[in-house]
Amino acid sequence: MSADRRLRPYVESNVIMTVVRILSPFVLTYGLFVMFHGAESAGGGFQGGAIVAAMVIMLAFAYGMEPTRQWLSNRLIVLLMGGGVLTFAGVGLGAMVLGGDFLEYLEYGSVTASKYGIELVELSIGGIVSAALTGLFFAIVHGFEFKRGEEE
Amino acid sequence: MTDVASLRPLAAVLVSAIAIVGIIASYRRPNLREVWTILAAVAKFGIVASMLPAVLSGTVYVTDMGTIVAGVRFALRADGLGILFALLASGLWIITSLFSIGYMRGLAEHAQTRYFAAFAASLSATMGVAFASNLVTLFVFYELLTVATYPLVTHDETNEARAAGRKYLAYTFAGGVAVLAGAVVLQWVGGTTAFTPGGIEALAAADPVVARGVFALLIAGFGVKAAIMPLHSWLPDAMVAPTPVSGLLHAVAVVKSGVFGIARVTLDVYGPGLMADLGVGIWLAAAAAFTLLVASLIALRKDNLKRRLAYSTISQLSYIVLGLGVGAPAALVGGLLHIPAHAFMKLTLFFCAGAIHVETHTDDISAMAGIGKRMPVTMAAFAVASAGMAGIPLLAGFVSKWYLLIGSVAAGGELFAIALLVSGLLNIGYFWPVVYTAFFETPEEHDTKPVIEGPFGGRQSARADGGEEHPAAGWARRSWRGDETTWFMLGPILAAMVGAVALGIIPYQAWFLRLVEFIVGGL
Amino acid sequence: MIDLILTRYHYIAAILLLAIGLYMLIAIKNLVAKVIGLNIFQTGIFLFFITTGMVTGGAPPLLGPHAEGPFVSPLPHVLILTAIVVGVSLTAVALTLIVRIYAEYGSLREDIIREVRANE
Amino acid sequence: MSELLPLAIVLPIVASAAAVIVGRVREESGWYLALIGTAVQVVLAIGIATQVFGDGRITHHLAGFPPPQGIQLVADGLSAAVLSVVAVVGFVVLGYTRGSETHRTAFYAGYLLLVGGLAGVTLTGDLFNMYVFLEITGLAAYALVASANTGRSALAGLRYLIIGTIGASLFLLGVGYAFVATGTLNMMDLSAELAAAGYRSRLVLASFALIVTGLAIKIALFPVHTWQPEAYASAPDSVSTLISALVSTAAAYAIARILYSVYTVEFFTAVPTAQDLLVYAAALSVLAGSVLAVLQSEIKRMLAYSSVSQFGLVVAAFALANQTAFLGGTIHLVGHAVMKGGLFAAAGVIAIRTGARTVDEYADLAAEAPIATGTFAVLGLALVGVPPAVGFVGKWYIALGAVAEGVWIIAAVILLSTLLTLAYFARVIERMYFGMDVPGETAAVADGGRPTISPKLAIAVAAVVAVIVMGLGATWFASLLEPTMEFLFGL
Repeated sequence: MSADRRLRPYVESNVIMTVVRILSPFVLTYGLFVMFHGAESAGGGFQGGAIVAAMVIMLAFAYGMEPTRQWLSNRLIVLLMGGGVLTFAGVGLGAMVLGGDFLEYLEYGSVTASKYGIELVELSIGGIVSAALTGLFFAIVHGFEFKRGEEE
Repeated sequence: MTDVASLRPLAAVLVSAIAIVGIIASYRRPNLREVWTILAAVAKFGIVASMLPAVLSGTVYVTDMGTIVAGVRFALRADGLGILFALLASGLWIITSLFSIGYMRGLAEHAQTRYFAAFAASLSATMGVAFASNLVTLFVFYELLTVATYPLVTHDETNEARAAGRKYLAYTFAGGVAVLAGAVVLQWVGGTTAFTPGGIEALAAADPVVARGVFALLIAGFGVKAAIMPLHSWLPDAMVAPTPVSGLLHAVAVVKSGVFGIARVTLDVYGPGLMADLGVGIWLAAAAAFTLLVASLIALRKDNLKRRLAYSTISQLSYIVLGLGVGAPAALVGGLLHIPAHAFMKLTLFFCAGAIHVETHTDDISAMAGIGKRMPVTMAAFAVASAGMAGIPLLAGFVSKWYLLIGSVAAGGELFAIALLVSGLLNIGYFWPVVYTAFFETPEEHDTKPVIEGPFGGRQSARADGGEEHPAAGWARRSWRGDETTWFMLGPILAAMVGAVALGIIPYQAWFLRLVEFIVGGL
Repeated sequence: MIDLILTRYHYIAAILLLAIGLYMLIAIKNLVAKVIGLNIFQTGIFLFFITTGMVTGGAPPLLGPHAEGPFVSPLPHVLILTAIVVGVSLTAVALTLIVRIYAEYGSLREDIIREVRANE
Repeated sequence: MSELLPLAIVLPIVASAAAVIVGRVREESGWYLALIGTAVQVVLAIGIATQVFGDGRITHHLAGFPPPQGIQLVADGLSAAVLSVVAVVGFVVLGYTRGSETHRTAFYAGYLLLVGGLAGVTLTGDLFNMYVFLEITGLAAYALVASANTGRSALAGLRYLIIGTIGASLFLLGVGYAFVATGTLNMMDLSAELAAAGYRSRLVLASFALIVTGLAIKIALFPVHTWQPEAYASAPDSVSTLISALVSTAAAYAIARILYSVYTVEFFTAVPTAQDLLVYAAALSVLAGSVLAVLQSEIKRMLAYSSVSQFGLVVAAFALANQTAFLGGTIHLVGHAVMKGGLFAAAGVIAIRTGARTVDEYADLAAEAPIATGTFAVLGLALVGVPPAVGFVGKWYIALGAVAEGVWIIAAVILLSTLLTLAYFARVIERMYFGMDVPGETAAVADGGRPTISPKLAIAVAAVVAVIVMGLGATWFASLLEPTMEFLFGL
C-alpha cells in the first residue's frame, strides 16, 4: 500500500487541470446556493454539501490526492463537522430555551426569523455533509494513518 | 394454628450464611475457621429448638419478606413439618461438623475452606427448604441447595468426582425445572402455591387431568432428590465425595429435602383426601414399593461399602414415600417418623465407613475381614445401626416400620406391607455380611460370599486402589481404644448411635414422635 | 397481466434492484463488489419510496403565489434524502474497513482472506 | 417537563461532536467528555423515569408540528426502563474503558454517538425516525467493533455492517409498505390507520413481516444471528461489554414497541398465524442458541450465542401478547442486559489477569483470580435462572404467561431453557473451580489467593449486586409498569 503512494497513479493532463480550475468556483458557489435554499424553495444542506464535496474530490483527481490532502488540513474538516453539529443543536436547543419545542423556529419571533433559522440549520448540515464526505474520501485514499471520523 | 410474626425462622436460615463470611475470612487460621462452623451449628440448633415448644402448642412463627413474584409471598413459616426437618438437620449438623474436622484433618484433604463454606451454605439452604411457606419459596431454596452442595460432591477434583458432579447437577436441575413447571401450572390453576394443611381447595375444583399432571411434575421434581427408582442413579455416583458429605447430605439434608418436598406436596398441596380421589396416591406408593425392593436387591451385590449404603438409602427413603403415598394416618406417622429414624441410623453407618476409610484406607467390604478386632467400638456401633435399619425392635427403624405396616394394612395395601417385610429381610441380607466378616473372620480364611453363592458377586472385585494390604499379622488386637479413630470421629459415631437407640426405646419422650403425631393430627 | 405490468412497472423495477443487490451480496466474493451490491439493494428501496409519492398530474410541491392543483407528496423525497445520507456514510465506513482488511490480509476476495486467516 | 426527551437524545450527540473538536486540541480529553456526557444522560434518564412512573406517558412534538405531520417523541414505562438501563450501563462501562488500552478520541466520539442513538431508538414515536436512530446506533456499533486494531475485528466489523444494513434496509422497506398502506408514519396514528386498512390486507401483512425480519436481524435471532458471535468475540472487551448489553436490547425494545404500539394486540388476534410464526421462531432461537453455545470453545463466542438464546426467550415473551408474558419479557430484557454486560466484564477481567480466553484455559482459575471467577459464576447461575436473581423472576412470568395462553410447547421450551443455559455455564464453572489436575495434599490447609479490586472488577461486582437487587425488587417494578401495560393492551 505505502509502496505505490510515491508513484503517481495517473498522468497529469493539462486539459483536466484547466477545465477543473475554471469549473471549481462556479460549482462551489452553486453548492452554496443550494445550501442556502431550503426554507421556501427546493434545496437543502444535504444536496449542497454533496455538491461541494464532489467538487473537492474532482479537484483531488485533477491535482493529485496528496497535494489536495495537504491543502485541506485535517483541522478544517474536523472543525467544520463539529461546528456544524453544534450550530444545529444550538438552533434546536435555542428554540427550547425560548420556551418552544426542540427546533421550533417560530419561537425566534417572526416568520422571517424562522426562515433565517432554517437556513442556518441548512448551512450547518451542508458543512457537516461536505466535511464528512471529503474527510472519509481522503481517509480511504490515504490508507489508514488517520482514524476516520464517524460523526456523519 | 395462630401465626406469630417473628424473625426466628429467618435467623435460623441466616446464621450459617453469616458463618460463611467468618469461615472465608479466617481461611488462614484453620482452627478459628472450625470454631466458626461449630458456633453456627450450635446457634442454629438453639434457634430451632427454641421454637419447638411453641410449635407443639400450636403457634407458627412467620417471617414475611414481601413478594418475590406477583401474588406469591416470600415468607418463612416454622410449622410442624418444617420444625421436624429443621430440628433434625441442624442437630445432626453439629455432630457432622465435628466428624468433618476429624475426617478432613485425618486425610489432610485439600480446599478445606471451600468445603466448610459450602457445608454452611447448604445448611442454610436446607433451613430455607424446611421453613418455606409456599412452593415458589421452596423452589428458591431447593435450587440454592443444589448450587451449595455441588462443590461438595466434586470436592476431590478427580475425573470421577467431576463426572459425578456433572450428573448430580444435571439430575437435580432437571428436578428443579420439573418443580418450577409444576409450580407455574399450580399458580395458574389453583391461583396460589401457598401450603395449606389438608390441601389447596382450588386444586380440588381444577380439572383432574391438569391436577394429575401437576402432581406428576412435582413428584418427579422432588423425586429426583428423593432418589425414587428411575431418577436415583446420581446418588450412588455421588458417593465419590468425602464421607461426611455423603453422611449429612446424602443421608440427611439433600435426599431428605427431596422427601420433605414430597411430604409438602402430599400433605399441604394435595392432602390425603384429594390424592385418594385422583387415585395418584396408589401410583406413588407403587413406585416407592418398587424402589425399596429393587434398591435392596442391588445393594446385595455392591462390594464398595459406601455404594451399598447409598442403595440402602435409596430403599429406606422409599419407606417414607410409601408412607406418604398410602395416606392412612398411621402410615403417615410411620413415614414421617422414618425421616429422623433413618437419618440417625444412616448417619452412624456413614460415620463408621468414614472412620474405617481414615484409619485403614479400605472401602471394600471384602477387604474388611476381621476389622472388628482393630476397631471394636466403631464396628459395634455399625452393628447396632444396621440392626436398626433391618427393623429389629428397641431401635429406631422398628418403630417407624411398625406404624408403616399398620397403616398400609389399615389402608388395604397388603401388598405394600409384604414389600416392607421382604425389604426388612433384604436389609439383613446386605448388612449382616459386613458385621459377620468384621467380627468373626480373619483375613486368611475369609469367605468372600457368606450369604449368596452363585453368579452375582464374587472374588474378582477390584482391590481397593491405594489402600495398603492388611498387615501380615492380621488386625493385631491392641488396647481398648487402641488405634480407634480420634475422639473427633468416635464421638459423633456414638452420639448418632445413641440417638438411634433413644428413638427406638423412647420415641415419644424424644419429641420426634410427639411432633409427628402433632403434624398428622393437624391435617 | 399486461396491464398489471404497465401500471406497476416501477414496483417491479424496485424488486429487481433488490434481487440484484442481494445476489451480488451473497454470490460475489470480492468485498468491494459486495458493498456495491449493498448500494444497489438500498437504491431499490429508495426507488420504491420515491415512486409511491407520485400523483398523476400533480404539480411539484412548491407553495408559491400561483401554485394550485394536486401536489406530488413531498414526504417520501424527504425521507429518502436522509436514507441516502445514511447509505453513503455506511458505504464510506465499509470502504474504510475494506482498506484495513486489504492492508492486513493483502486481498479483497473473501475466500482468499478465509484461507489466509485459516493458516494464521 | 417534556423537554427532557429531546435533551436525552441531543446531548450525547452534541457531546460526541464536542469530544471530536476538543480531542484535536487535547488528546486525553476524550474520556472525560464521555464521562460528563454519560453522567448527564443518567440524570436525564432518571428524570424521565420519575416523570413517567409518576404521572404516565409524556410526549414531545419536535419543532411544534402536531403528530401526523411532525415527529413525536414518546416515553412510557417500557421506554423509560430501557432508557435508564442504557444510560446507567453506558455510564458504568465507561469506567471499564478507562482502565484498558488508551483509546483515541474517535473511540469516545463513537461511544457517545452509540448512547445517543440508543436513547433515540428508545424515545422515538415515529417509525421512520426509529429507522434513522437504528442506523445511527448501528453505524457507531460497526465502528466500535472494528476499533480493535486486529485484522479479525475489521473483518467482523465489515460482516456486522453488511448484515446489519440488510436488516435495517428490510426494516425501511417494511416502513415503506406501512406508509403506503396508511399514508402516515406516526406510531399512534399508524395503529389506528392500520386497523382501518384491515389487518389481513396483503400490504399490512407484508409490512409486518419485513419490519419483524429486519429487527430480528438486528437482535440476532437464530437463523440470522451469524454476525454476532464473530463481532462480540473480536471486539475489544469494553466494546463487547457495552454492545452485548445495549444494542440487541434496544432492537428487542423496538420489536416490543412495534408489536404493541403500532400493530397492537388486535393484529395478533386477527392474524394468529403471524403470532404463531414469531413465537415458534423465537422458541427455535432459544434451543439453537443454547446448542451452539455449548459447542463453542472461546468464552466470548459462547456468551454471544447465549445472547441469541436469551433474546429468543424475550421475543417469545413479547409475541405471546398477554400481560404476564409482557411483564416477564420486559424484566428479562432489562435483567439480561445487566447480566450479559456483567459476564462480558468479568470475562474481560479474567482475560487481562490470567490471559485465559477459551474454556480449557479457564482450568483452575479460582485460585488465581478468585473474585473475578466468583462474579462470573454467580452471573452465570443468575442467567441460568437460579432464584433470588433476576433471571428466575423473568422466566417465572414468561412461563406463567405461556401457560395462561395455553401454548404448552412454548412453556416447555422456556422451562427447558434453564437446563440448556446450565449446559454451557456448568461446563465453565466446573473447570474454573474443580480444574483439571488434582492439587497437592496439605494438612488442614488454608487456601484462597490474595484478592485485589481493579475498577474493571468493581463493574463486574456491581453487576452481581444489581442482579440480586433487581431480582428482589421485581414486584416493585411490576407495579410501576402497571399503567403502561393497561395502555398498551388497550384495556
